[in-house]
Amino acid sequence: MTEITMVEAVNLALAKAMAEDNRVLVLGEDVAADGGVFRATVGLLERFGSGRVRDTPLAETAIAGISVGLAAQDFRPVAEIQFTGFIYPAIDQLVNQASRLRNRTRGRLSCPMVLRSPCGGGIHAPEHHSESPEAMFAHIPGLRVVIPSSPRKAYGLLLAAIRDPDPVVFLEPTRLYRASKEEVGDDGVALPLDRCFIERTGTDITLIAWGAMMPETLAAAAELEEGGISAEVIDVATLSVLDDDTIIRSVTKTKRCLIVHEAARNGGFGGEIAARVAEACFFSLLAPVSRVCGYDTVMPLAKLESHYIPSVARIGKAARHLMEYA
Amino acid sequence: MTEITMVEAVNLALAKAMAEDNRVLVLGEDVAADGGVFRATVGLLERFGSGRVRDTPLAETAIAGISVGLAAQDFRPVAEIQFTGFIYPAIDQLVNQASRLRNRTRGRLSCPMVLRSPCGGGIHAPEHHSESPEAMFAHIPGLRVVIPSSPRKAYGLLLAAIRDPDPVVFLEPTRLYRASKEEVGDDGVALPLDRCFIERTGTDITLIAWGAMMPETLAAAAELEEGGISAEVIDVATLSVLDDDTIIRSVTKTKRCLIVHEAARNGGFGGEIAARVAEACFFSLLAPVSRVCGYDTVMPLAKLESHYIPSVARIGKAARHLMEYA
Amino acid sequence: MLNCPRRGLVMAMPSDIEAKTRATTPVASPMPDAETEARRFIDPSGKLLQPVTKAWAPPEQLERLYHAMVLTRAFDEKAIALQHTGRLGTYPSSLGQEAVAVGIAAGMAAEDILLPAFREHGAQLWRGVAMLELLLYWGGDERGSDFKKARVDFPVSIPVAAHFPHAAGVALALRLKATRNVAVCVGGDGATSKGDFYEAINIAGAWKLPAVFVVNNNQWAISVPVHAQTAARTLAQKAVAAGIEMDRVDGNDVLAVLDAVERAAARARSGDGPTLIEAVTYRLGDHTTSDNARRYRSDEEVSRHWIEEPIARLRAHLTNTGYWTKEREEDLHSQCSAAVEEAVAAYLATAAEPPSAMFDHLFATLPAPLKRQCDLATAEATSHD
Amino acid sequence: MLNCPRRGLVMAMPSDIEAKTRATTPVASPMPDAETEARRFIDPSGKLLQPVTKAWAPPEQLERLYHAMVLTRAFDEKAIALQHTGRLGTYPSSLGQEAVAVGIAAGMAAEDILLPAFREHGAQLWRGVAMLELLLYWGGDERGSDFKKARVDFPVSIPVAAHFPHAAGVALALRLKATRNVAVCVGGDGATSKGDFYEAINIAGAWKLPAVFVVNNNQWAISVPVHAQTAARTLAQKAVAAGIEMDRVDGNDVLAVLDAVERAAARARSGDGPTLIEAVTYRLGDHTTSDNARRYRSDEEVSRHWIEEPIARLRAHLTNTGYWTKEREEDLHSQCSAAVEEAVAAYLATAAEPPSAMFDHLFATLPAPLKRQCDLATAEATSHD
Ligand SMILES: Cc1ncc(C[n+]2csc(CCOP(=O)(O)OP(=O)(O)O)c2C)c(N)n1
Ligand SMILES: Cc1ncc(C[n+]2csc(CCOP(=O)(O)OP(=O)(O)O)c2C)c(N)n1
Ligand SMILES: [Mg+2]
Ligand SMILES: [Mg+2]
Repeated sequence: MTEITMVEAVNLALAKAMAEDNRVLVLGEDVAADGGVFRATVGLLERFGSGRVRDTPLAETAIAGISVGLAAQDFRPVAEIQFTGFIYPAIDQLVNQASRLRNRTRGRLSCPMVLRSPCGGGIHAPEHHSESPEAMFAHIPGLRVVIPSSPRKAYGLLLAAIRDPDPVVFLEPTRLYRASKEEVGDDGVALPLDRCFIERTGTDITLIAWGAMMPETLAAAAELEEGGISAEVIDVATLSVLDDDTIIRSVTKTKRCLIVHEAARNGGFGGEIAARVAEACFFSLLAPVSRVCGYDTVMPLAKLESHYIPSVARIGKAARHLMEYA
Repeated sequence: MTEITMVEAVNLALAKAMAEDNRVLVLGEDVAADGGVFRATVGLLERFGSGRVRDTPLAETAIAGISVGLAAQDFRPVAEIQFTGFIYPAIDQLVNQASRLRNRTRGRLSCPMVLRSPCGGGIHAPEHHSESPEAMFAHIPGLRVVIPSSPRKAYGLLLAAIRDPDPVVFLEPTRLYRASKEEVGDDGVALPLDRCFIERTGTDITLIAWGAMMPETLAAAAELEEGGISAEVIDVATLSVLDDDTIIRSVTKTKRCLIVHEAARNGGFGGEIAARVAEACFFSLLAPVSRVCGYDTVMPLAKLESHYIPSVARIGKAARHLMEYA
Repeated sequence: MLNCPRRGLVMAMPSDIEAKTRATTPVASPMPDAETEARRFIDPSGKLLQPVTKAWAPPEQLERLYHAMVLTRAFDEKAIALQHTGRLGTYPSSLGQEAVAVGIAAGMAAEDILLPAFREHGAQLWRGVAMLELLLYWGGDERGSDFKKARVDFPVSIPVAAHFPHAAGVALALRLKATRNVAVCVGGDGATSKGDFYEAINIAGAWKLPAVFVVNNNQWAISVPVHAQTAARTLAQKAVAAGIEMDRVDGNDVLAVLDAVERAAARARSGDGPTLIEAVTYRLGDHTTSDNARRYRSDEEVSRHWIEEPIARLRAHLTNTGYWTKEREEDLHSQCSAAVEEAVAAYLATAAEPPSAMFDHLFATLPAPLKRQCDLATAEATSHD
Repeated sequence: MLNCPRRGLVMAMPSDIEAKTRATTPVASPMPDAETEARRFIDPSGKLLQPVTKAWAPPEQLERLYHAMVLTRAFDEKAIALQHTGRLGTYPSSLGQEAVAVGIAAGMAAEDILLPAFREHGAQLWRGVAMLELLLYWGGDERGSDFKKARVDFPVSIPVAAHFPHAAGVALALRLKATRNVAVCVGGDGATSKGDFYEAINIAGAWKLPAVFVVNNNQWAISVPVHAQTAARTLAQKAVAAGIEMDRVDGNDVLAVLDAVERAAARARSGDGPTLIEAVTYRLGDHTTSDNARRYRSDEEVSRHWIEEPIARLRAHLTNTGYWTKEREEDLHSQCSAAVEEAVAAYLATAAEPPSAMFDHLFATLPAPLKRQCDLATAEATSHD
């Protein structure tokens, strides 16, 4: 087993899924000859041929819509939207079509498709290349929303998403694509889509994050430990359908909860988690459930993005503030 | 002053805005000759002419996009999306364009447009005609989201939205269009977009709702009063930018909070409000902040929709449950 | 000015060149008028203008088409009546457009896949969708889209044109499965203004997919007439943007529609790619039961189009040939209304699903947190009913 | 089979009819080959093929165009160098496509409004956008879109084709204001696959708006060649779907581009509606500085297209006419690089905005709750810097 990056893990999972099930197809802009602008699909064309690995014309609505058609015909399309900033034209297909096909036909047709898309900021990308709209997708009933935070998670969760009989939006934080390496066994073992992952156990406070905010959150936890604060860290991973049991169990134990995400705070998915935790842990909480998020303004261009994205310092400070209660 | 319905109030506000400012234009599908499928724009074509009242081809992305172009040129487009179920193709223009134009040009261009759209269920409409996606819009920085709950609110808030120098999504609950009448003076007086409205004062619990859930929520409050429970009722009206001060002041006083909305609970805007209230009122709350919402499933077709939409009974029961605390 | 040879290599004068350029600049609608005329087999008086293909020439075959159109109209009438008496939801009648729907379905093979808009009741019925199912759907019950036959056809698409990309996806699937089947997708004239329509036909063209796109040009999109939708002289010519085949037929002539679909499907089956068919017809009724078309069009215009309507036309032809009789006509009508009444009775006798049905088909397996909501919904219903 | 007159009114036999139908069924690409050829004024060797309009014929005028293209290329080269050394963000070079950008801008009136994609640096510079502003934008600073000149031009559109509807809106505004100005919108070949592109040109056609849509067909959309985008033989013919005028020009010939834009703008000004112009050129460089085009196309293909590139061509022409000299060429280059260096120096000397700038232009007036966040952002920045 060699150490690989997250984007390599995505590639490995795609190859594995295509090898094990010939209904799995890969489509999107520049996914074939080019191997994807992030190289996530490199080698797939050569290995699986142009029937199963397809460059689409530049049309995101159609990419999602074609996937619905393929999925209804029992294929397993894994479509790529080149950046999450360009996924918005596909939302209509996700809300009105993909997420509802099974329900509206009472199970006669279904929609086992995956829409992969690189998300988030921090790589000094151009305008519209640093979006974090996961909350929009998490609000769509019938759709699963998954965000990996490491090579191993990317591999296992993507396999699970592809094998899942229902539609999944799979958001891959670009900041993590090559941020670190990890040993990933190409064993075809999926990770579950129905639970959150406890990344670090602790007793004083629960830090909840996902995707690209995991490294900062874990770093903050390490720093807090130096200050004598024991933080439990949860990687939500599957935002929807949310495993609030794991979260609530943790906060019931630690009695404090801080949620971290990069997306704008207002209407972000942190609000949903905070609401559930505050309700379920009402009698355990020693401090208010708090959030460290992107500000409620447009994600700035590169020069200011570091001020927008929650930093280790901001997370640490917020956590220490919560420790001052009771 | 005669009593008018909410849809008549919308029409009155449109006419007033067009009469006072010739930069105001109305466009959308069937808004001109037909006067709108709900008659919201009836008479405007005759009064203001085909230059300012325009039937568009059937293209929601373009309806939003054209409005951006018009607004950047200093017009005040008020575009209609015929039903909120068809607004999704316009989301790209809202997220990437309308809400950002001022920011991305550092104020050089701006986008004073209004996108009106009939929303919500309860009128036994066909599939895709009963959507409540306000949470998606509320998460978009730079965009205001307004939902009226009565003829007077519709008149005053729509005038404010049209006069506002920035983009506004204005969602009109179809269930309320003709549900009741109210005296509305055509005085051109706008209602503020920066505050929530206290519809009823009370001391035991704060009920928070908006749009089509206001009648049910007020009915629940009346029922609770009979049972000796004094409920304060807040109509949020402007979801974004949210006036949480009014909400927090109320809950600090009543010490209990129940949020009601028709949209699916998971990722709904109730989560955001609950999170803010639970954090800000941590030391006042006697009971957990709770929510009565649509279920996390697809809005059903007519035969089951009454089971989906929160009822007076569900609201009352949840409120009484909160009264059992402390 | 023609004698001004000094300007270097210029062989002609500016004015000449300008004239030439004007001449060679392709104009908006490249089709000569003759070609914008819609193809037809039977004219409004019932006169046959072209021979019918062998398969459809026998009068029994024509009768099948006639029967299907009459049944569709009978169903429509009843559905409107049910809506008016509060027993059905908003309903889009297909009055006057029966030939488009029936022609499409009759031109398809059983194994082809239909992706209808919302006005192709006649096509759905031909394909085996039950009248009971149609009533359930338009009555607000999702079970109406769980077709017992036509199991892989798509349900109706209320969002205009959103199903066009599905058709491209289905067509790609059919190709990848190495079948010879095709996807047949139907939209209105209004649908041709929407981005997903173009994205879909363009991709289908780029990939030479076995898809047939049919535009039911009934000349109105609610209150917007087709000439306000587009400056294109025909809707068929939208195909040029996608580089695909086009056809334009009289949509009040069921034979013309089915012929166009058969030809397009044959091309698609043999790998020659997609076709866009424009079927020119007229919406004789209101847009739906919620609409009042008198607000935006004249009675005179509507009357004028009654002359062209498809059922009278085929009846005239069948009568002219001596095959059809008044007796048969009456039989057919009682047969159709009996079938409709039977379906209506079954519909009215169908109880709504329990609230838990809201969750039954959300996911293949309902996740635990949603199971709790489902139980809650059931409990609420019991406690407040 | 021709003598088979029994079949009622049939005048010709099935096979005949079929052949006829085939002949009259309009085919996908209705333009004869002659018309798919792109118009040009100057060929790759610099030979003038048609006389230039009076306004542009004087060598000083041609020099202006030449200057603008050389400056654009100098700017591009420097921008790439800055990116390679970490001092600029991802940058899309316009190498080889300078004639499209400069031709578009030169064909516009100052009061017209430009809605560019992201590869029209040359057009923006001509319109008065400062090199400093371009550098700020591509360096990650929003102030780069706060043009001091060209105040009502649109900023670049990174989301492909999303600005086409804006152009329709701007054009409608210009019409409603009773000006004679036009909106000029530019997109790539890839943009012609996107729904908003079609929706916009269709509406512009339906409303006869004063808009000019230009497609920079540089034959690649990142790694996807134009023949994989669409089965349409030309991109100009997309206009047929919208019923609007089309034109197709050699995009390596700045005179052809500007002529097409001038004609289209003139038509638009006089109320004759929009035009879709396809300018056929080639992307000689990588898609952006993040791309490596060798992964998907051959060096040989690229070399082949260097022969057609627009700057050498105009230089050859200017040299042929005796106007241009080696000295002037050298002067021009030093002038351009001085201008570029000056802008770069100003760019590198520009400090980033404070974090509070994230909030300054979110709304006309910052709502109180956001004011609190703004203060927080400022405080955070001070405490951790
Ligand atoms: C995307 C979308 N926008 C708006 C509507 C509302 N609507 C329903 S039908 C219709 C007109 C459709 O016209 P056309 O495509 O010509 O079909 P027809 O109704 O004439 O059969 C409109 C605007 C919709 N269903 N979908
Ligand atoms: C809607 C959208 N999808 C995807 C992208 C990513 N992307 C940036 S440029 C590009 C290719 C554009 O090709 P073309 O329109 O031909 O313009 P060119 O780059 O050749 O100038 C893509 C796919 C984008 N910017 N916008
Ligand atoms: Mg129609
Ligand atoms: Mg290109």
